[in-house]
Amino acid sequence: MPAIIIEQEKINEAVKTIMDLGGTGILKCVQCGACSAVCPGVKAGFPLLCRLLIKNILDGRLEEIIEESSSWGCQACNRCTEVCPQNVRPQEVVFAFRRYQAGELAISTSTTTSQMNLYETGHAVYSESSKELRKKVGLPEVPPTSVGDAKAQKEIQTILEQSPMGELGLF
Amino acid sequence: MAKVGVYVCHCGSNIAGVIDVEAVRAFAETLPGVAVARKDLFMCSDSGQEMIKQDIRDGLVDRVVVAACTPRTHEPIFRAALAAGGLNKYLFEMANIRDQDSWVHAHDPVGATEKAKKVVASAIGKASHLKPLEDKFVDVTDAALVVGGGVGGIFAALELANMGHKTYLVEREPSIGGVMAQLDKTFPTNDCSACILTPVMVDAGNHPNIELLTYSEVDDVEGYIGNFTVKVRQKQTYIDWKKCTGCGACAEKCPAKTPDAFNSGLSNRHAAYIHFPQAVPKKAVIDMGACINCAGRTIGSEPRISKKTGEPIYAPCEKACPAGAIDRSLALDPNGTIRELKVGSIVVATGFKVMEKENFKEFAPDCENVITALQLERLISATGPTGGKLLVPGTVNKPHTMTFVSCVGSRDERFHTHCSRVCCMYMIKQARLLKEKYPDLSINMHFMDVRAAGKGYDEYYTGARAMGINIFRGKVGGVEKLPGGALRVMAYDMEAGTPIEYETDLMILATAIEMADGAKELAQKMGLQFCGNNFYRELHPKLGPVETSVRGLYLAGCCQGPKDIPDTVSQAKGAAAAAAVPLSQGKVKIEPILSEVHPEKCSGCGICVPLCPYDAISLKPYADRPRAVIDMTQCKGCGVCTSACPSAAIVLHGYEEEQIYAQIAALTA
Amino acid sequence: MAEKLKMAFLLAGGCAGCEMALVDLSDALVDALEHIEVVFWAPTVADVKYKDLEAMPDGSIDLGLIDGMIRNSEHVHMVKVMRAKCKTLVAFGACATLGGIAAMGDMHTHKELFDQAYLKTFSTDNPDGVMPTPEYLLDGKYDLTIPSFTDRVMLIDELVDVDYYVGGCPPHHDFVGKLIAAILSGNLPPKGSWLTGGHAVCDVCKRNPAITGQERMFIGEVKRMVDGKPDPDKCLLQQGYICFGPLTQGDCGASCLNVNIPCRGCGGPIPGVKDFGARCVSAIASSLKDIETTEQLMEKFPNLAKFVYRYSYTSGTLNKKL
Amino acid sequence: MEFSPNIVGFACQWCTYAGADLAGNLRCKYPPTIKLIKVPCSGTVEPEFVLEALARGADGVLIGGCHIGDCHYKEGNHKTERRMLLLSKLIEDAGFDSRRFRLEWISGAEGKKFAEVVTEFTEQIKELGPNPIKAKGGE
Amino acid sequence: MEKIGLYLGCNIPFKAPDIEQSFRKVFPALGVELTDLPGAGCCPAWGTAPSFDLNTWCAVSGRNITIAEELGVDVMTGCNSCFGILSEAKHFMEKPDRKKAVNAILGQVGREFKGTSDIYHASNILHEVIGVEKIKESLKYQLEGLKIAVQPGCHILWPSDVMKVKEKNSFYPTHLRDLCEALGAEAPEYSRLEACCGMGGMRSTDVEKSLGLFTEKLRSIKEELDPDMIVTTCSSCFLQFDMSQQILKERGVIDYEIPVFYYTQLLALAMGFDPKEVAAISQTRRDGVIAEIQSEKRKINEEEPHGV
Repeated sequence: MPAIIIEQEKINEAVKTIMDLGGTGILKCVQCGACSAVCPGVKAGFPLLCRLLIKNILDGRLEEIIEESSSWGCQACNRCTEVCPQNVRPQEVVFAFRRYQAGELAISTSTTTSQMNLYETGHAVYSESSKELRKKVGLPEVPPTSVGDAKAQKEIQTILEQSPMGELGLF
Repeated sequence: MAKVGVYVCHCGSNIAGVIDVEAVRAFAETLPGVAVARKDLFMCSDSGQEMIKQDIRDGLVDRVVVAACTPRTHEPIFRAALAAGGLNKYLFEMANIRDQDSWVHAHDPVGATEKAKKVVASAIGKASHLKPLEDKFVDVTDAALVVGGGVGGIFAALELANMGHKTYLVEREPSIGGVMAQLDKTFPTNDCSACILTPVMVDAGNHPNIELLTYSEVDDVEGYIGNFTVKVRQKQTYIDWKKCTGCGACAEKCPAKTPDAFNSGLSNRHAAYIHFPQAVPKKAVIDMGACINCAGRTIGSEPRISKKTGEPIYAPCEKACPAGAIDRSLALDPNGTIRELKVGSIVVATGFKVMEKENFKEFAPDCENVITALQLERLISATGPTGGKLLVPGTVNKPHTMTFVSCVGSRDERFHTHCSRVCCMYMIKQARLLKEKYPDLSINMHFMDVRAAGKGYDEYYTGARAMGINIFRGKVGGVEKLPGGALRVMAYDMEAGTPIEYETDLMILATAIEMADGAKELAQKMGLQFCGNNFYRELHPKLGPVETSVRGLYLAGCCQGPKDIPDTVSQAKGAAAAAAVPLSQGKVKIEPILSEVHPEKCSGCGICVPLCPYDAISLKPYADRPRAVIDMTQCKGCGVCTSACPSAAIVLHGYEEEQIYAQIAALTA
Repeated sequence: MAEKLKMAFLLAGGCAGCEMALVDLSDALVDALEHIEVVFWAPTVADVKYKDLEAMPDGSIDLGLIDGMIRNSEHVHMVKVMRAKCKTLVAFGACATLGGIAAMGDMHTHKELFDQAYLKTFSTDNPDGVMPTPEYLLDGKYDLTIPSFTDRVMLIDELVDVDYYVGGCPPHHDFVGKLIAAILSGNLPPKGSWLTGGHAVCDVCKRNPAITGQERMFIGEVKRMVDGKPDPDKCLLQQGYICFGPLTQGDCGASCLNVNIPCRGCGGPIPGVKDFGARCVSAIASSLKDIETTEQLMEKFPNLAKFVYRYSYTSGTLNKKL
Repeated sequence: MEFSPNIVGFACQWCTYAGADLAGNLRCKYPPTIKLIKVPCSGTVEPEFVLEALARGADGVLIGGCHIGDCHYKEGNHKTERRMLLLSKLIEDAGFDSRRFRLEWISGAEGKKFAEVVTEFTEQIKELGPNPIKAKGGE
Repeated sequence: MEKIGLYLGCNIPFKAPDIEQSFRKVFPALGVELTDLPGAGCCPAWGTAPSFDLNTWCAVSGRNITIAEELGVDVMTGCNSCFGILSEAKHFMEKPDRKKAVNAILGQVGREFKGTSDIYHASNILHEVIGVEKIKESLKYQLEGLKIAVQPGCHILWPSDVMKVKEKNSFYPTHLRDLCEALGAEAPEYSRLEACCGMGGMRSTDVEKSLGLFTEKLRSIKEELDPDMIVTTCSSCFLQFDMSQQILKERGVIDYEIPVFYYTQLLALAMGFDPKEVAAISQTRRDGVIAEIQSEKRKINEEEPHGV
């Protein structure tokens, strides 16, 4: 395995990037590993979550791990946050890293699909077949949500278009 | 007009590396009243001090300002220099341009220099208005009080007593001994804790200069160094200790039960009980909270008369006592009695407590097979509830696998940020003892990192590895309860970077050391202060580790911060030596930074009287009118009366109004 | 018999209450007139014009008393004239020495004051919103002027040197009598002093716990005068009725306390106290039992500054709303 | 030039003054705006001192005392708390934004807190701008 | 009558509308009036805005919450993820800076987040507002003798500091067990009770890893309890348990299948509502157990019948 080369500039930049994106607790981490001990993602086999992800960032290795899919295996269960003795809120770091990845479009196609669904209907998960199902259980075909509400969709679209997500050209 | 000498210190590069010392000196020279302004590499050095003395002897200066570090450490040094030069030592003022300037403003040298000028000007302003003051001396009561009868308190008391000072040792439990008495063995020597502690306890109990006041608590402390008046509440024992022989017959017959705190709640004791078998003094008490008043014998009631025999019916404890020490007919005061002690110095050694497992939700605190390390200590002790056999509480079986978890509540923002310092070592001790006794037992230890700084400690730790104890770096994140009482540990292997999951029979939590119950209340009674992590604050972390900000009050043991037995004993002996100083001198100096009433300005309104926290102020006739007067020996110079006096008749020497106005003027110039 | 002492009295911005205190001397004043010649007493008592005073030679008057504060350009002018004409000048009464009641106006801006006076009050009928203008041309030919407001209320000694100070709103006539006698006898302290007994109202108050043999205790409940009826024998402060007796020069003989009214500080602070209100806050807050009582005080006296600076705002450290 | 506030601090020698020293030991950075006047207890501080500092043009005044319950003189800080509650009202009535005046409990162990308080107070005063008395040319 | 805003999210109205229907039946019958939140959209799901930009996340969540604020009601979600997302977003917006920034975005669509509506999960309302006693009283069938494995799911447990209603110990949750026991059933602890089912981002990122986690959890349930059914209050967990058992079966990993219900479906059945409306869509076969639940022998004798 190649040695990690420590460069202060890279470390500073990595930490700042993650903190700016919401992983504000990262510098408090003492690498005790309690987060990873309870993380379902780590257990399932996504190595770069919680402690190891934080360690990589603290080593300045943002670019090196940009294609890493582990972060997208995070269940957002926040169990790490509950056990962290330093109030790092590791999940926020994972999500900050995701945002870093997303900003570079290092995302999967399924992720892209959800964004487009959200933009078009206001729902990340939607299928036409739902109409049948709803009818079957005695509900109106269209629920009283944004899916059948043009004004609501416009609002959601306005929010998304102006956001950094809009700038990525996902919609 | 005052002739102020200003001396600016470089403090090597500590100050000069940031602040333009010459600019500050030159600026000081321009200020009114300044006679000379000089600078030196180290003002506190002999040559620096000599510079001041020479200027005084030459008649150049009659007020001195040193711009250097903090007066909290260096004021006494320079005051001594003034005295040596022949000037009243209170004609001195310090400008703090290191701790509160160069060290914190290194990023802004220009701003730091400007600030230094202002701070120096402020000191000059104050110095110009300083007045000479004289130290005062009062006699000392040659007796000491030690609060807390754990190993620290015992040693502090023995040292003081051996130096020939009458010493009172106050302990709130019925026996001295503290937490050390609960321990099985001690690291890194594996000495039996009771074997080394018991003789010392007996020494303390028999020493002619020591008076044990067990089952007692400090109610109130008044006075000052050399002359404290302490009220000690001796709690009600409900057993006449003059008669009690400690035979334990009452406890044997008592039917009432309550969790035994000495066994960390792992077993029960009776309401009538002796604290533990090696107790000193070996006396029984009745815990009224647990007593069920057998035969309707509430305290102070007459016994019922048996219809059958016509004889009075006594409670079992009364009947059992061969010494006749229990008489429930007596209307004993549940509040006990108050003893007033006069002492010259006080050592506080109130110890600590460990956190209970209930605080730690991720470790299944409701599961019987999760216990604290102190509970394990009782579980493996020959005097413990199982006679020293390791049995899993929930199953009463010998465990196959056990797990130690470190840093439970320590180094954790949710609880305590401090390291409890002893957990790594006592867990290793426990693991080693168990591995020796049960070689087949699989022992897994989980540390954030192992802290084994101490003589022989690291060898003790590496030896544990060699014994086949599994040691993992990484914190345990949680535990799942399996049917049948076993536990599934969710841990992490920091080196491998992977989670660890396995089943265990017994889980030991090394819970944090925290301040003892009642420590806060005691602090308020004594004027002690706390550090950020709720231990008593010492005067200085390095130079005053046993002293406190209250003169005459000294600290020993874990009340000042977590420590092991050798460190506690060392500190106790140090505290005893410090506490003996005023007692040996016979007199103590009182600094004249005290408040004084100008009787001719006082209007006798009496606003100040209830204000004084030390009851130092009273109204006495002066030219036939009631006027306030302050008792110099009671006053501690807080100035709370000065700032409240509606007639501006009270002056706080050393902090007079015109001095402070001069500082304000300088800082806003 | 020696020549009569020449005296002048000027009322600057005030209510003429201080002149009433002088008149209250009654017979004593008449007796004093044997030794005194009043050369000027305007605009209240004697028909002497400003220009008459201006015409007198400088230093020709032995003693001048000024009551009232400096509030407008006319006061500024006349105070300067008085200083020039009088050998000894006394600032007389709370307004002249401390700022007095009117100084509380300086807790507001001029605009707030004028709006209140000329537009907002219930009885004002001013549909065109006419405001006083210092210079006004009537019918295009008559040049009319009225004095203009000063930036804030000023004390006499802010404008000219003052030789002696006398507090009180008004000064108690007994004390004034003693004062006149002292002046006549020439038995006076160094210039710049307050002419005062030097002790607080408490020292002359018969309710003072120290005198009645009681211990002063912390105040457990703050009361206003509308809250029940105070015990006429016990210290009002002790009963919770906030009283400034401990802070105020007691040359009044505790007159208010004698009729069951708490002291409000007209005598001004004891010499040596820099700021009456701030010292008051310190003394009173220290005497309250706890923070809850302090909050109670703030509730009961919502306008705290006007309460503690009733007579002394201008003499205080911060004396003008910025 | 950027406005750098001048803050006068009154610091209890047992807590805040010690805390400021500790900030030095820990090399905590904060702006050189505050200059401390050491007093035995926050209860020593006369409200008149605070007014005097403001009247002389200080942009901010800080009083630092021990946490309630931790007073070296038992309850001096209780008195401070009550006095300063009232004083803050007087300051407001005098036309000052009472945010220029602060009472903070900073223990001798809270070096970091001292630095944070000063930094934050400095920022706040920067927002408020210079003492209006100075703007008037002083009195 | 208590009134609360029913926040539907995505999974429930589009994939399991029988759960929606069970809400609409059960809550009014228990005295809680449901108000629709017209125009509410996605919470937004973890993989969408939260993975891109914090303020956008808060704005989309905030928009949903403002609909409830305008109606003056609190929000009730049926999906754990929606609950977690909305609770966290609200927590973020408690910081004035964040609130200001988000309101700057919301202002452009004519909305303002005030923070006046709280976020609850359906199980919070059942456990804390309605309470087990009232549930017991409303039953038409009792479930005695049936054994339930509960699945509370993750997002209702952590991070507990952002939630209004908290479990006494979030690592050993009891609320859902209490609710199941209120029906007369047995709902014992099992070792992986709090463990993750593997749904969510993990499943869309790597199905095999997700199934690995799921298998472990399912084994703990089967081996330790061998229950008659699995009951959850998370729509994502519901989908995982419902879909993935089939996959494991097809692969021969398991040779059994445990029926899965959302809690309010089971409650609706016990209250006598029509299974064709409230428990009609699933991959696991539930007919047997539904028939068992609504069998004559389980009927509670009472004078007046409930519901329908």
